[in-house]
Amino acid sequence: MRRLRAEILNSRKFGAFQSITLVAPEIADRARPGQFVSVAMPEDRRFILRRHFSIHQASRRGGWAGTLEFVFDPHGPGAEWLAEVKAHHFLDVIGPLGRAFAYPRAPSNCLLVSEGHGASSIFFLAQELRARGKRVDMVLGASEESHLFKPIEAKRLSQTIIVVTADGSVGARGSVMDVVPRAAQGAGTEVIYAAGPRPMLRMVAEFCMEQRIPAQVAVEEEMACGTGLCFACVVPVIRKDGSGYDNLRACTEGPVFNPARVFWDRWTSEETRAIPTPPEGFPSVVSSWPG
Amino acid sequence: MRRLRAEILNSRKFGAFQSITLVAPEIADRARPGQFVSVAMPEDRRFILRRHFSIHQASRRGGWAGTLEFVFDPHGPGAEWLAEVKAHHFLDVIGPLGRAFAYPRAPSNCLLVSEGHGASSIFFLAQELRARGKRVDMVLGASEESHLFKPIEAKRLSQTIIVVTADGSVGARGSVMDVVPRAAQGAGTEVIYAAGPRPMLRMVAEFCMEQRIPAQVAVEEEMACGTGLCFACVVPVIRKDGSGYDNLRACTEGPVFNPARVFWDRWTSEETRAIPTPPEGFPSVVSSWPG
Amino acid sequence: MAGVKQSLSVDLEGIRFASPVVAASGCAGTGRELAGLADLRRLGGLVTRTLTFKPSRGWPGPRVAETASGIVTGIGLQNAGVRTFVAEDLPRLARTGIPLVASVGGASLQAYIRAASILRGERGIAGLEVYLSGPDEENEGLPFYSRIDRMAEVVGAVSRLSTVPVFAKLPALLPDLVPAARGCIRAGAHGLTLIDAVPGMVVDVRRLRPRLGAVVGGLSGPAIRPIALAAVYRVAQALPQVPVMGVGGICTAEDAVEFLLAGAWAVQVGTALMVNPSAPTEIAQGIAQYLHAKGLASPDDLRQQMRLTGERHARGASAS
Amino acid sequence: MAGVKQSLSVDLEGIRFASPVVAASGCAGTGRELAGLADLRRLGGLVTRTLTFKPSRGWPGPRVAETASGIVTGIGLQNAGVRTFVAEDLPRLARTGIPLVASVGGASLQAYIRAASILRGERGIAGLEVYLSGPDEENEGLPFYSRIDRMAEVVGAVSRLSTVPVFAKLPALLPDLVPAARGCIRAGAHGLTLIDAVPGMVVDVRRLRPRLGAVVGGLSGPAIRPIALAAVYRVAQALPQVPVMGVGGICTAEDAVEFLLAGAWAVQVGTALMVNPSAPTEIAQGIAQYLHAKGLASPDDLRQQMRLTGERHARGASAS
Ligand SMILES: Cc1cc2nc3c(=O)[nH]c(=O)nc-3n(C[C@H](O)[C@H](O)[C@H](O)COP(=O)(O)OP(=O)(O)OC[C@H]3O[C@@H](n4cnc5c(N)ncnc54)[C@H](O)[C@@H]3O)c2cc1C
Ligand SMILES: Cc1cc2nc3c(=O)[nH]c(=O)nc-3n(C[C@H](O)[C@H](O)[C@H](O)COP(=O)(O)OP(=O)(O)OC[C@H]3O[C@@H](n4cnc5c(N)ncnc54)[C@H](O)[C@@H]3O)c2cc1C
Ligand SMILES: Cc1cc2nc3c(=O)[nH]c(=O)nc-3n(C[C@H](O)[C@H](O)[C@H](O)COP(=O)(O)O)c2cc1C
Ligand SMILES: Cc1cc2nc3c(=O)[nH]c(=O)nc-3n(C[C@H](O)[C@H](O)[C@H](O)COP(=O)(O)O)c2cc1C
Ligand code: FES
Ligand code: FES
Repeated sequence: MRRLRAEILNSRKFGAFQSITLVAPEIADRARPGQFVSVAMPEDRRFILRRHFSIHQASRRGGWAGTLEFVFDPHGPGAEWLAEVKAHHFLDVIGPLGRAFAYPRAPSNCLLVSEGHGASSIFFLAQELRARGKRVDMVLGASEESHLFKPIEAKRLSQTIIVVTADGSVGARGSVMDVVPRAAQGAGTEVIYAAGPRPMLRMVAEFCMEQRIPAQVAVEEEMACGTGLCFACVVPVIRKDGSGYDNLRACTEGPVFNPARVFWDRWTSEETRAIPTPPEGFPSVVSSWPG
Repeated sequence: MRRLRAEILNSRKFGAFQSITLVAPEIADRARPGQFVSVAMPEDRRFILRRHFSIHQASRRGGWAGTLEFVFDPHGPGAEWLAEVKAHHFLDVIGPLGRAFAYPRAPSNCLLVSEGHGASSIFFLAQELRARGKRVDMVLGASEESHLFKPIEAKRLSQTIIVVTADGSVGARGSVMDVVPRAAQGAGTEVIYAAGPRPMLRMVAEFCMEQRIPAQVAVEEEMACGTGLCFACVVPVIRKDGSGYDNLRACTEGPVFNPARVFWDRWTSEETRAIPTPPEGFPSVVSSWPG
Repeated sequence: MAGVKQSLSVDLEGIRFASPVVAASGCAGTGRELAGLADLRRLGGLVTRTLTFKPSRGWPGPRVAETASGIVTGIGLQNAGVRTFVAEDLPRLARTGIPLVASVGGASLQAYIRAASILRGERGIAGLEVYLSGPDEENEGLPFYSRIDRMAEVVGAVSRLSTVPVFAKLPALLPDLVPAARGCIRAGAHGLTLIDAVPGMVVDVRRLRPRLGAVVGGLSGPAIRPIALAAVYRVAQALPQVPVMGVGGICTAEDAVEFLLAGAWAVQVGTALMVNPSAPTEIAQGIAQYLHAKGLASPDDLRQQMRLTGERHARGASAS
Repeated sequence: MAGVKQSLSVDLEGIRFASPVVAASGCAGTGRELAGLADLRRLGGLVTRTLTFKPSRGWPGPRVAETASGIVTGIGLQNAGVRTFVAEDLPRLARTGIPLVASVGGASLQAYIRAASILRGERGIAGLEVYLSGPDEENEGLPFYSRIDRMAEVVGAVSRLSTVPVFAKLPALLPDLVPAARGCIRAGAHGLTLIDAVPGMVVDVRRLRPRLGAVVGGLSGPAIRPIALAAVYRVAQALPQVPVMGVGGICTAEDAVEFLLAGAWAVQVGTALMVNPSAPTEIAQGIAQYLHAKGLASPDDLRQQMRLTGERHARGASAS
């Protein structure tokens, strides 16, 4: 994990997304698929937290050696600001952060499932898997065409690819889970990797558990530090021995988790309680508790 | 007083200053010397208050009809941001604000004294006085050359001019008060107008009172609304009948005041009291009082 | 969504605001200033600056210092006294036709009673708001809110002699707001205003001195919004039947909706008026659009919404 | 200015910080994380996250929401328990050689005593900080700080069994901090930490629900700086002999100097660490430059400066 002032080599739009390529050798050399970087916001702004983005490309050799690419969807103040920063300006970047996807040891058939910007890390993973001689198939989902992530490049990276959009503007109409079973069967899938919104990850996880297919998912959770200091970004993960669960930091023990061990009921539940259940380890009488 | 989205016609640097010219007919038509405008800051910034600037030029007729110019010294976040805004962008502007300088009825000799950006409104005043057939003489002061306000134009506007800088980098070395008496005598001054830092205004005021020369000064006081809502910008002014004083709003009853009635001891005192004297009208026991 | 007949008006114990967006105390001037910048008649209502029996010149300057997403002000309730207000400002304000809430302050129980008595029965005054952040002569100059019994005494006395609904304005600076809120209601208040500016300070490191003549002033603006929201939420949870006006850092319709969802019956806008004189109108329009999008008829409906989402939601699924 | 021999070190009741800039509780991790980003040894000191006798998983997520110039967090003191801390984290942290202050929390007097007993005499622990914002089982789950007597009981018990200086960490949310501060000192605390995060809330208007799993969390960051500064100033004015660590929104050296001028003996940095891991080092350097510019020898000298400018200054004249 390094922090540096990284020059923007270029910043360009594709579809709804913005792609930024940085000169960041210290990060690029170490970066692996599933890891992410954090970018500082300008000091005079109202929004103060760093923003976090999966690493989409990290070139160790060749003409692009030492460069790093991330891709995002400028929908809020931070990402909108970032999308406006011009080439040759510098960003305060920390990375690579978090645990990467693990590669299967034996040669195996890998199905890579993603939705929206989740595809960013999945493309990086696809490359690395192929470089290791694995078969890669893809299911690529999006809300609509402009949020569909580089379908042409996806074809280049994978044996077979199925595209789905919620509005049917391109590919099949529906959600990725409508096609994952078919894709897995057709490709003789042995390992599944997924990145995208929580409900989608949960459905993929449940499918993998039924089918006993080993899997890894990359999650997103609100982060403050991104470096393990604050415990803001926790995901409830069931212990190996099944004796309850622990809240693990997505930025440090994650963002890649084994979906079979994520405590989905708890993590995806968003009950709004007037008075929430108190932190475990504390009494049930909690009338107020900051911090 | 109007509020409008005004287009920047141009923005340019001179010396340490930045000058912005706006297309703002509704304001320009009403603007008079001593009045000011307020400019809104961008919404995503940490600093939220509008910034206030004296009107330097307001053209009612001719090629520049409907335009308005203000000049400032970009030394803090707000002014620095403003100095970066390019031509043809729009600003949220309110104006003209405050009471203008009053013109002498009889034909008279006017000495205009200013320091630093205080000269901005003084130049506007000089024009209007000359258009009314008054004699204008000037004392123009600054910390050093780059903060000296358009000396060439000043010569054009006035019968005689004396330039002083604190470091002697141009004109005489010293402060404006070193030369005001001489200037006043030489020009047979009947009225004095002044704008600039508080200590300088106070010295000019004391000189005018001794010499019984009628005068007007334009003050600056920290403002929140600039429109009379909040009573943040008050200046202590002694009542006509001498029965005590009132805190008058610089943005509404000012920024131009009769220096003979400003309660200088109170306004320029900055005693730091661990527990300050309570607001008048309230008990002397005040251990804490927000708002 | 069509079909739902929509209205922005709210009723707080008989005070009928045409929109739930009210100008906060001390931030809307005397009615003269905003003219030309904003149409006062489009305000839901207006709370006057705090009026005291005796005139007050307020604190020496400087009276405002800017801070991150907020301002610290030390005005010191400068006002010409309640009598002058009634004679000079009230007629002009009354002409706008919007409900006026008069804020009353004082340094002793007597002072409150005197001020309130002068306002008693004044036509054009729809309600009173009791300012409780001032120093209490009878309690070592500590703020009235530092003792629930003192708050109750003052609020009770004002309520007894008032012919219009009375709102107690509470600070955020209490370990637990609920007992204080209950105390004020039991004493006779009809509703509550939450929150007053939060004590704050800024130091000038160049000049080695406090920026404000008052040394400690009140922090307001977006910086305090989450504090105000938590205060409103807690009181509304405990006293759902009590009308609460939420105030603190509200600049946009979205900010206002946060307060209405948290349990406020109406909102007040202070600091935002300094920056954007037409903020209240824009906020009211935005609330109307939000209600329309959610298919709701009135701001009152929002109060129920957060409690209604008791069941589990899949993350990422939008509620609308 | 040359000639003045300068040192940044400060002594708080025997805890000697090499610089007055300390990492705030809950914001510096376990010592493992910052490695590679910042050199822990360049911190003046480090306050551990609050440790409880029993392990705590903390609040369900989401645990952070951004707000204007601040963040609202609801972590809920997630920690593996004080025993695990001593076994796993303490050795690593101790190796840095900087003074460690262990923050202790609990839901009952017993819980505090148990936690403090385990830390008693542990080498490498230079001081204790008593967290008082948690719920008090024996007082309807209200925070300990809501009753001075309860604070005093807890602080007293911890102080009696501690072999190192004890700091009581107070919230801003008290009508008058001074009696609370006195209460803690009388009970045996050697110093105070001001302030803890301020209760705050953010509502998601799209999803019609609170943004945090905890519903109400703690507001921190630049937004609360003026509130923290006022708290430090008031307590320092009343208790000038008591060492106070100021904390709240400190991001730059100028921010830190404001606190030292207001009366703090040292400062803590929390939220700024999330954004800029080397903030403490940069702040310490900036303080050194400021001291040099003012011709002062030590951070302690700043504490006197504001009182010293009692005489009149002409406005606009710079003090340096
Ligand atoms: C490990 C990780 C990897 C990510 N990778 C990508 C990526 O490759 N491409 C991409 O477009 N986005 C990615 N995100 C989401 C991205 O961080 C947010 O969309 C971004 O911070 C939005 O900032 P904003 O100011 O534009 O939006 P706002 O919604 O205004 O942000 C407000 C706050 O919420 C947080 N936030 C908003 N959305 C998310 C989210 N989905 N997950 C976590 N925190 C969020 C922000 O960080 C910020 O603190 C990733 C998030 C994480 C945690
Ligand atoms: C009636 C009036 C007319 C003015 N005319 C001019 C002008 O023509 N040219 C010019 O350069 N400046 C002028 N000023 C001062 C100008 O408003 C400030 O310099 C400017 O706001 C600085 O903003 P900032 O963010 O760059 O600086 P900062 O120092 O960061 O501002 C912080 C806060 O302090 C306030 N402030 C700072 N300096 C002053 C000051 N001298 N007087 C009042 N408030 C201040 C700002 O408005 C802001 O609220 C005028 C001020 C007033 C009240
Ligand atoms: C300049 C100014 C003056 C104020 N004067 C008063 C007052 O006289 N009485 C009062 O009860 N509140 C007063 N307040 C507090 C506001 O009414 C409001 O409670 C607080 O500012 C928080 O709201 P805001 O963030 O929208 O400003 C004042 C606030 C400001 C900024
Ligand atoms: C993520 C986070 C976790 C915190 N955890 C604790 C804690 O465990 N114990 C404690 O006393 N304070 C805790 N705090 C409060 C900080 O120590 C500090 O008092 C507060 O954040 C204000 O300082 P700041 O604005 O510099 O962050 C926490 C704050 C944050 C942001
Ligand atoms: S975001 Fe701070 S620990 Fe993960
Ligand atoms: S700045 Fe608000 S009244 Fe003058």
